[in-house]
Amino acid sequence: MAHAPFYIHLTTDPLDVGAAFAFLQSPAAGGIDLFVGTTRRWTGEEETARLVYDAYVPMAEREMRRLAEDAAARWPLEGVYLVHRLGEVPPAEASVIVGVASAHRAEAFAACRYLIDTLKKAVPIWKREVYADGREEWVEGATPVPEGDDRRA
Amino acid sequence: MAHAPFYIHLTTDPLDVGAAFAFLQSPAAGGIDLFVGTTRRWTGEEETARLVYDAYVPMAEREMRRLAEDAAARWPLEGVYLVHRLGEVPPAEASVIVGVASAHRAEAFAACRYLIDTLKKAVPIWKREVYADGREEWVEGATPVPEGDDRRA
Amino acid sequence: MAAEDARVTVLLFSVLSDRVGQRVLNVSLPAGATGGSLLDTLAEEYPALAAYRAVIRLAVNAEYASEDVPLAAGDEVALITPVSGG
Amino acid sequence: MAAEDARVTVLLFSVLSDRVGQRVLNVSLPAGATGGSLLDTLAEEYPALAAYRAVIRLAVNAEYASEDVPLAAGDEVALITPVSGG
Repeated sequence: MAHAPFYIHLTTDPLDVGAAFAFLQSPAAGGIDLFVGTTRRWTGEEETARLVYDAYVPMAEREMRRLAEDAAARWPLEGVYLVHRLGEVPPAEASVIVGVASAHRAEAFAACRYLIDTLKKAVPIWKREVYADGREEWVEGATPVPEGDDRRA
Repeated sequence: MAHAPFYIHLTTDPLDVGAAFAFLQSPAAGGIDLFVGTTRRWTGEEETARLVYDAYVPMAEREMRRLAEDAAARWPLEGVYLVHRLGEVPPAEASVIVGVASAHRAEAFAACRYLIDTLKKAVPIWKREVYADGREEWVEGATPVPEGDDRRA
Repeated sequence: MAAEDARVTVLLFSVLSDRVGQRVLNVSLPAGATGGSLLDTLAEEYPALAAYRAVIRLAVNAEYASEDVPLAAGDEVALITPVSGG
Repeated sequence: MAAEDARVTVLLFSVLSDRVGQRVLNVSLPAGATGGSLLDTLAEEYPALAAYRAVIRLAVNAEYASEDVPLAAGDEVALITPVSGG
């Protein structure tokens, strides 16, 4: 492979979906699936002004790398791109990009879905909702499941 | 919605994944799934020099629009982006981008998978493999299933 | 050409256009012609098409159609072999 | 500080750092301390933490750990409330 198969990063900068695709491009890949989580303005009647993300950065990066390794052990992957934004993320902007390259699309879809689902359960990142009326609250999340436990399940 | 919800296009130009994401960004979306089909150099021991795509362009665009409408009727979507490249596509370059925005990720993944699977069965586009040794052949594809038949199934 | 004849445009793609060496055929049909009778006529004239007859689906004016579809003057009939986009 | 005491660094994030008003606590532990006994100590000192005790998972030196994990001087202990990334 021309470049390293994993790209794992946390950043306060805006995310770049084109760069994610460029990283995953490979002559061994036939299908690349990119999931991008974005800040949604409305949840029912609640208006979100922005999300603000906090993380335990070195552990989050380590857990993200472990997720990538785990996905690559489960499916034949040609590359994994996992980037999460920290700090403020306004509506319509990306908070997370999960990208997977594989020879065939079924594996790309399955691994991508697995990675975003597991990232939301296992990686020490937290979001705070800041509402348009000024209220703020930390989102009640998932009790963290170490990815290692998942593997034994 | 700030822009039209569907973008349907056939082009001989290289595809732009960043532009696909930008089109799909919306304050109503929480999850965007982008599937990108790329030319794979190796299939077993066969080396592909490039793929060459032919299409019945006006019908292909009409069928792609119908697929987008069908997906939007099945899932609550905030946008659909369907672009297929025609002519020569070298290894690692994108031949198709299927992008879907939805409030939640489950719907984005499901609709994206449905769209690429159905596009491959129903849309009058054909690929020719040009091998590194100079042989060429049209890929034996799926007997086209009109999307309307799918709907009744 | 008899007054009842109808001229239709037949579009070929992919392997069919390669085998026949053309992408467009102009065909004159008798009154009452259908998609199926057009395919029969073409299979006689172009043996290369006969081999694909079983897997060809018809589209008339850019919509999939069954072989019993009646054809009218000016129709654009596409011969769709198994597709392989993506 | 007794010779047996061990100093560990406790990291707080998200709702815990908001409630306590700090992101880092330096805590001195007696010999034989575990993750669980550290949580007990902290819950007494910081009532805001007590309310979350049931949902906190521990990480020691950036790896998830159970409450019976023994702690040593210099360990970095993170208190992980239910995560909500993505």
